[in-house]
Amino acid sequence: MSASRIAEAFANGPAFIPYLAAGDPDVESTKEYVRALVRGGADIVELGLPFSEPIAEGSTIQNAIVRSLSGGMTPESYFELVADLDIDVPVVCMTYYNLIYQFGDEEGPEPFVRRAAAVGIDGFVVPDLPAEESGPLREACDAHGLDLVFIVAPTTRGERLERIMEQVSGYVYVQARLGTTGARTDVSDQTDTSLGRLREWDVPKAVGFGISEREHAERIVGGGADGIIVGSALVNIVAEGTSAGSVTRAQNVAEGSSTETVAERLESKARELKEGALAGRENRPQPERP
Amino acid sequence: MSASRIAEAFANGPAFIPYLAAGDPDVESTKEYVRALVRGGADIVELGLPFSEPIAEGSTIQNAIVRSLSGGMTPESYFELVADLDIDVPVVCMTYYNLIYQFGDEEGPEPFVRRAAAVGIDGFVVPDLPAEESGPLREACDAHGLDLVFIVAPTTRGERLERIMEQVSGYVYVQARLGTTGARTDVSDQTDTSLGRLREWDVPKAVGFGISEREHAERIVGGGADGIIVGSALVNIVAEGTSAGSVTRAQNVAEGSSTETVAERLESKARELKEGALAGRENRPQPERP
Amino acid sequence: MSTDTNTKFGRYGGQYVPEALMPAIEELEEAYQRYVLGNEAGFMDDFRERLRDFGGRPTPLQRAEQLSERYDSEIYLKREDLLHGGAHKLNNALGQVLLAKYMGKERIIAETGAGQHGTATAMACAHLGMDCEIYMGERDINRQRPNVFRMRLNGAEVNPVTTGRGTLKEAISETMRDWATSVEDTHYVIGSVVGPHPFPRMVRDFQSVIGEEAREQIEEKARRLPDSVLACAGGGSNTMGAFHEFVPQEGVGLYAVEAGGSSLEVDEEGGVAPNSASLSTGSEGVLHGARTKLLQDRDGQIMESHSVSSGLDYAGVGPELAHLVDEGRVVPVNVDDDGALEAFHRLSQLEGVIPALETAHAFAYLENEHENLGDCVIVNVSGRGDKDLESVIEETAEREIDIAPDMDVFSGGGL
Amino acid sequence: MSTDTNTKFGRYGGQYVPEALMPAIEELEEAYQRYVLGNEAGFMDDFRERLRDFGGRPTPLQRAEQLSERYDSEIYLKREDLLHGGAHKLNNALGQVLLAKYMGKERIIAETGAGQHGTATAMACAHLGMDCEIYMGERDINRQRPNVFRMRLNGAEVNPVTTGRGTLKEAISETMRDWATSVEDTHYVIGSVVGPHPFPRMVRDFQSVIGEEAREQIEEKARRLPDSVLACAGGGSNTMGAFHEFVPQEGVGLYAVEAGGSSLEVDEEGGVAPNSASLSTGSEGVLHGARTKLLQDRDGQIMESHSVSSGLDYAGVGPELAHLVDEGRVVPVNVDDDGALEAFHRLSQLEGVIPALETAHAFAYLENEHENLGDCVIVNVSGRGDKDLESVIEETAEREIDIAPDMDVFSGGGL
Ligand SMILES: Cc1ncc(COP(=O)(O)O)c(C=O)c1O
Ligand SMILES: Cc1ncc(COP(=O)(O)O)c(C=O)c1O
Repeated sequence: MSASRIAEAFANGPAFIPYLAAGDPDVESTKEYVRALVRGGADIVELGLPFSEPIAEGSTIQNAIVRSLSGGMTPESYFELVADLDIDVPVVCMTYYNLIYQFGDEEGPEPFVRRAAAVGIDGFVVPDLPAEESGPLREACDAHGLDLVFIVAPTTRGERLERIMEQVSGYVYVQARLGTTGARTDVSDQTDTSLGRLREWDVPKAVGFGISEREHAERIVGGGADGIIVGSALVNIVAEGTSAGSVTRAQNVAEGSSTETVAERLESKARELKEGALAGRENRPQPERP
Repeated sequence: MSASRIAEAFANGPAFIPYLAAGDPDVESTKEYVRALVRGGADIVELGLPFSEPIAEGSTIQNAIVRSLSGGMTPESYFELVADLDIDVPVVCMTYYNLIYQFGDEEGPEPFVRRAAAVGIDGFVVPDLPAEESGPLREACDAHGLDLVFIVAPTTRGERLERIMEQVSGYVYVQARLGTTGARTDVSDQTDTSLGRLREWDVPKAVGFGISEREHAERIVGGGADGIIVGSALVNIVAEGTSAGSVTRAQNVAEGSSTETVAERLESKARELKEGALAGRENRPQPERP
Repeated sequence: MSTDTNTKFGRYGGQYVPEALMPAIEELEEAYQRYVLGNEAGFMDDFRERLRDFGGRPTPLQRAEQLSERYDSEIYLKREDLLHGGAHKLNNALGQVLLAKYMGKERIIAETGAGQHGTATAMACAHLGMDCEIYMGERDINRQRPNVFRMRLNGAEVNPVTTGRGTLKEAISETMRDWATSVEDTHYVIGSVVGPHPFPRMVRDFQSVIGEEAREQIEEKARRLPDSVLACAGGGSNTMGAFHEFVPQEGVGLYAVEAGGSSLEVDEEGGVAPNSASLSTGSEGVLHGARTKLLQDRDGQIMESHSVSSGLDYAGVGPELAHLVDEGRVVPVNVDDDGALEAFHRLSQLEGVIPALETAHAFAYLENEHENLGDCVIVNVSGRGDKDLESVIEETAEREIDIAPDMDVFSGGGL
Repeated sequence: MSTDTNTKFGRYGGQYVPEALMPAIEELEEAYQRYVLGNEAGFMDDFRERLRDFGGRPTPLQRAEQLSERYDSEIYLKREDLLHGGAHKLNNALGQVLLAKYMGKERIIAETGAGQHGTATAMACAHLGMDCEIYMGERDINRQRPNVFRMRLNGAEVNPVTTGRGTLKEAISETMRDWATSVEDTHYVIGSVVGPHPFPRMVRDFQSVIGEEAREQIEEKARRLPDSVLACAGGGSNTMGAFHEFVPQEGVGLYAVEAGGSSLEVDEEGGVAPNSASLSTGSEGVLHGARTKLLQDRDGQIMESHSVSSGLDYAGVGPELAHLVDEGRVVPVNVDDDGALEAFHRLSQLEGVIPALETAHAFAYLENEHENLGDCVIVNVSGRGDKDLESVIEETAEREIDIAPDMDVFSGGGL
């Protein structure tokens, strides 16, 4: 298999992978926000297709999903959104298995994957699909040349880890800590342990769950990660914009509140995190060659 | 045993036996009311000593008992009331066994009976004391020359009836119907049946429970009763007086309500019932002598 | 028919009822002799089968692991809370309603305090297709609303009794009045070992399945008899039910735990005893058909009793218990409202068994006196606490009970 | 460890959970194999003894005299309402909490809908000395307040879940989120035969004591197997518990009675199914860890379900039931809210057994279809209705139900 667009995204140093929930709060905003993130330095974009029972999500992303679903987001409008995006970084679709499974008239995940490939999606992350159940989706991805990213949890070890690493492609999503998604103010020690455990595998390791600040990004990349995944910290910015009810700079200025638009704030947050990641790589102890 | 004052009260035709709860609503009123009843033709007076759990009483007399007890009535003040009455008809004390049993320092009913005899009481009716349990009270009554009246219910037959009739003295209280005390608007057919069952015994038969009008009195005496016992119909008059809050004629007149005092109304009700009883005797078919 | 020897327990008991009821009581006594004692027409077999299939007997005897550790002795729970309806009351209610059916009665009346006897009677009547009316004090209706609703669901009428303080005492009086009117086709299912003979004996016989099972179970589990048996005592039916089998076993201590209420002192003036400790503090008298120990004033007027638990809130007690106390066979003890509430919370948390507030009294005594109760103790769990949730919320809020759970989740009000 | 053959029932089942949970699920599966299937360390003996002494097993199989007459056939009630806590839920909760203890876990979490699984879990945790947190939808908290209070009394924390419509579906999701954080020292006691393997199998095994007892009892009482077994189905644990023993007996009809709610029509636009009939009307999908039949829209979004009974108010159903329906072995049927309420009143009045609203669905189906169910029918009385009194008052008031009692005595308001 030739190197995928996703694999290439890790080629030039640490990858910054932002996540947003598609359709939060509406399709046009999502497009604007994604482009802002790309301007801010995103190397890959994870775009969530909202599912009504997001069991792996913390409250920040749960709320984003509620906003998106009540705005009318569906798999079909998701695909249209992606097709319209017009960005030059790869897009990873993050969603739950039932949406993949139900799509289209034929049984199984193939119709979903086919359609995803058609609109330019490069890979998937499916939080409720462990390696044990991923056979059909893996096949469909292979057939259409898409990557299937797997999450490795702090509790994943030994045989389980091997089984996952046999199946993963694109990158491995290193879950920084137990629990659900959500911005935190510290970096978990579990991250280093997990990265250590993964050292022997030659696939990019992107760390997510809880990263919200430049320092986190720096520490994690300094610790050996090939990329950082940031969701809730960005979704929070979208949420603030929504609750402020103001999305244009003119309005913000008129109301005397923050002078930046949501898109601008996303862009500068992205830049901050990307810089953190780059700084982390500088600090990284050079692997000793024997 | 020489004929008791109670037995004598039946000598001159049908006896009218009114009942009041002592102390309803206060001691002085009771004295006034009793005297009024005597003026109205009472041959014997049943005076209730209120007990907190009057299980044989309907709501009219239950309420009288509540009024009396909250007015402070006690066995001792009951005895003082009777001592003060100064009437020339016999008084029967109607009460429940626990009050009899608790009185005085010695165990058993004797102290109560002794004290009752001392204040001029002539007998007892104890609704919760069936013949089976009456031994000790019967003995004390005999020792002090008092009568012990028993109630015969519509359900009392055969052996039970005989056992009761062996123990009764003064008169037998013929319960006109099943249930508790309380004024009714009709006369129960059970009365005739009960009187029939008692014909062979040579002891005065007084019928009570539910008699409230002249016609009832007439029918019952016409049916063979030697006396009528009337409680709730009279207690109702007391109750009306209490709730009107007016006990003197002046007040009644001033307020434009009934121009009679409670005592006057009791007296005229008594007269009505007594007349009914007398009329009943006139109508009574003469026993055929063979 | 009835002679002094069998209507009484020593000086207690008897038949102090209006004459109108006596024939019914004699009829009942005859039926009791024939069907209950003589198993005529297979009555007792029928009864036991229904207790098993409808009621859920036998109830377990459970070793309470946490309490045994806490008190460093073997504590066993006789789980009457698992009986259908949630209390021992069904043993008696089912027995009497079935007996009434064998006697050809058509209608059932009963009084209820906590509502447990009323619900048990209503359930038994629905099960056996009998008409049913329950008298209940107005105050108790308000304290035990779920039980009132359950009676209505089972098709029973619930008649509020407004006289007096509206508790069990008044409800019994009112039911007796109904019975005096309806005695020919109606049976009065009295709810405890109280009332005129033969009720105390008959109710005890229906309830003594508790002790019979417990004895068999403890002998199987512990290979011995218990040192002590504890049961709460209102009228005393779960008490006599648990004790009867052990009365002849002199080595077994029998503790009747009464409601000490808020205080053992009485207010003679107001006619109120702020407790229901008739065995511990009462004097001999006659109430509701029997001579027994009572809460009464000097004149013999019955006092208003009090307890945080409606089912113990009664001024009298079964005559047989009074007799056994006089004989020294049963030890009358009591604990107050606070202790009972605390014990309610303790058992709920430690054992996962939410007891009735009545039952909680027995556990409060265990907490206080476990050192003097020997190595092997049976506590009769007379009922479950579902009916008491509302009261417990209120009463707990009025006190400082360290172990009580914080009720934040109920910030919106009561239940 | 887990292979395709044993994690699935035909096409249903599996393990669709976040990777963080997979190690715990593998650990659980191992423990299930060793302790439950292998009786290692005498686990199953310990479990059965606790079910007996703490739980009150065996529960009776009662011949329902009035219903048998009404339907002119032999109707038997399997009385899980008499189990400690008031529903079949304890069979599973006790099994899982005990297993967690054998596994060395320190903390228990669980979701609850009607509150019955939550109370059962809280009781089991108190009994076994484990920390316990229960997630419950806010709406359900309001519908089932007595159960919330009982959990608190047993020392459990109750965490309100405010997402979505605040019912069982959301509570399960939230508990899974907790588990994803706490998986190392915590066991998630799932409350029905749902969730990822090995839960559906294990919960079924803990619950199948219902059918095992029922079979023995019916063979003793009726000397035959039943023609039909009826059980209500939410997640399906009482259903599978009652059916499992009879699945190989081809002559025994198995009816899973779902909540038809107010209508079987769905509101695709609003994402709401006014029913919970996933077996009858749902389609295949993946929810809460398993592939099964679901109420979902065309895209695969899960619908909000509805039922008058919180315990049936769930958009999914156990995968084994889905499989048995596809195989034609289990007949999926449903009755609506009105029918369930009416059946609730009917059983309360005719038999003196107040069923849970969930259970009432099975009796409504019996009423409608008794002519097609054969001469000998077992209905699983999955729980008692004490928890539902408030709802029943409200829901009855909104309808014309001829047989419902008049609630005058409650003129002062609700409970
Ligand atoms: C659970 C429970 N225990 C005890 C009692 C007290 O009654 P007894 O003393 O007759 O057992 C009651 C009465 O309602 C009760 O409900
Ligand atoms: C009494 C009762 N029956 C049935 C159910 C439905 O659950 P399941 O379908 O798992 O038996 C519940 C759930 O709470 C319940 O409480």
